[in-house]
Amino acid sequence: MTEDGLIDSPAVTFAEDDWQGVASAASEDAALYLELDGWEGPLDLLLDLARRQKVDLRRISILELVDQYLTYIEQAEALRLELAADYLVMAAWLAYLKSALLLPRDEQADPSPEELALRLQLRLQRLAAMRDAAARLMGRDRLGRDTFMRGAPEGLRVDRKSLWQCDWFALVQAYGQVKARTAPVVHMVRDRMVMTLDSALSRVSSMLGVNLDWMELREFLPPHADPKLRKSALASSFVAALELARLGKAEISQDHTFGPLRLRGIRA
Amino acid sequence: MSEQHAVRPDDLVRAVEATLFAATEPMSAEAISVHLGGADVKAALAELEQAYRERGVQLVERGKRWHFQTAPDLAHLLRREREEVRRLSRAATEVLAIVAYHEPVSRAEIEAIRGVQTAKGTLDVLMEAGWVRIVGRREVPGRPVIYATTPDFLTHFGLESRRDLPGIDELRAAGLLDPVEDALAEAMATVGGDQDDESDAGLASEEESA
Amino acid sequence: MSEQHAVRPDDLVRAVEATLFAATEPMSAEAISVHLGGADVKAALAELEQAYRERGVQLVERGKRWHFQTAPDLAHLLRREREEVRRLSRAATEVLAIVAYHEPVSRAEIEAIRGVQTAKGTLDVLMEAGWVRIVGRREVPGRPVIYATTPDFLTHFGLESRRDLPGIDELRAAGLLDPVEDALAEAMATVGGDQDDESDAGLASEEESA
Repeated sequence: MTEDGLIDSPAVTFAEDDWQGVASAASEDAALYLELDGWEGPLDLLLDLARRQKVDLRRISILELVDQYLTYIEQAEALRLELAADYLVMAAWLAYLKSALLLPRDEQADPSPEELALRLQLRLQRLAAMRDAAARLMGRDRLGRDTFMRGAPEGLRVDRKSLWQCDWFALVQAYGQVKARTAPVVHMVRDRMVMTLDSALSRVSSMLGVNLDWMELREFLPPHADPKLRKSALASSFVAALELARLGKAEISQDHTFGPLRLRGIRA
Repeated sequence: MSEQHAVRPDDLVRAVEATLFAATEPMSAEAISVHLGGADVKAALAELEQAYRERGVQLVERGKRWHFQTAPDLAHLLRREREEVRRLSRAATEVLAIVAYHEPVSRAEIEAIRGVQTAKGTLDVLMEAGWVRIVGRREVPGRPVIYATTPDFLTHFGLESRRDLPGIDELRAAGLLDPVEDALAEAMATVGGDQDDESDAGLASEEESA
Repeated sequence: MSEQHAVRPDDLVRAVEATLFAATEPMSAEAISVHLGGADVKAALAELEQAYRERGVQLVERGKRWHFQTAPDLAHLLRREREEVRRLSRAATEVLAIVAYHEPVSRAEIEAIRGVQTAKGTLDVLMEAGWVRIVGRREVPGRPVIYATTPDFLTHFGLESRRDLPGIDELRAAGLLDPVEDALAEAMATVGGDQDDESDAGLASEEESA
């Protein structure tokens, strides 16, 4: 069973109202009794029934309470009212409790029915205490209902005034950055060791001229330790080889993918 | 009225008075002090509270914050047709009371007391009203959020502090703010001691109903 | 406080007091009377006016209608100035530096030097801070206003005169003119995030060429 959290719901009892409203109309009139919406779950119903015993909750008769609850549920079932499951669960539990309480003491299980009954009683006490506390709280002199703050306060205003801060270094640094940012920028390209296509072309074609056999491409590269230059030379020599092949001055052969590339000059 | 009112309160008292009259929200002594350039306003507040005690307007402290409000005994004259106070559902009033008397408290703990699930909307309504807020998480498995009341709650219900909650001392003394488990353990220990006359939990009633 | 305050004003006076306190607008004596069930409130109003005369709050009649207000001599308490220390944005710092190095300088010239548009707000901030002022107009078409630094500027930055600002050569020696990539990136990022500054996307504005 869930509750509604709505404000101003007409079905809802205002806290100041007597919460025992249903109970205080406690005739045996079933129609009045069976307004299940009036309770927020079985514990609420139990508390209402308990209060009808008109004794201190500490002196409440649990057996009587159980009987009342079970009678109530039976009536509801007789009227074929749809009961929320938790009411039925509570009914079953209370029926069990009742039978346990009536059993001879030495046959009692653990936890003892007395403990179960006491637990129920303690819960009812706590709920009742909070219900009373809520009523007393709601009945206090409440601001906006019983007491009022000033209707038209002038209000306090705080005007913020900025105190700007900047220091000498930030100023000078900012100027430096403006100048640096807007100064003409000179782009310098660093000299790199490369073998040009022209030099590769002349080197490869001259070497092809003196050698008649297949030669691997890497044999055309100049001996040099610098790996950057070697890469450059390889790339240039490869392009030179392609160019010579295009001109019909050389043939290229490669046995398998990524295999060594071999070159041979073609005699005209 | 007579001469006695011509006694001019000192300027700090007047300044505190004017500040609180003009303020749209309750103010802590610290906030008043900051507003007045750091003056110590405690004595002035005490003097003002005293000066207004019997008047139609009173200076009250609620949760360490001060504000002027009309005297409660004049409520019948001032109540407006337009009900300005939000009407709370019964569920909401109960949850509010449980939070106030048990804070900080988790939703599961609220539900354990009420015996029903608490709809999400109920706590939302109380938080929207500014009376309840989330104050952290309980360091247990699942780390549930825990709720407590706010200074606005105290202001609205005219409570100087939580100690002024109606009946809180009695409830605490009676153990009614302790968890059921604690009370049960204690009660069972007692019952174990003298079972005969103390078993009002159910057996005393046996004869009654039988 | 003393006994005199323990004298409880009579209930009609208290009712009038509370009614006026809670009212959202000034009320005529007749309106108060109607509110309080027809009582004659004239004497009560006079008594209240007297009682509050020396307090921080006063009851005043304006155009036949009554209301409470804070005492005029305390009106200054209702508005309080709070000074907030704020750091100049990077954009404003740059503009300030350009004004200092190049004064007197027009906004178009500042923009030409910075390479970005300069929002009006940036110069306003510098004038609000008291470091830059308008010193005249340049006698060119459009007669743009020209800006220069103030004596306060020198004072704030601890300079005897503008000649104390380091020259270009000194800036270079200090490494402040190095075209640092990340200094630029940082500058651009700042410009982008600066509220009081411009769209760096706009870059050199039309004014530059104008």
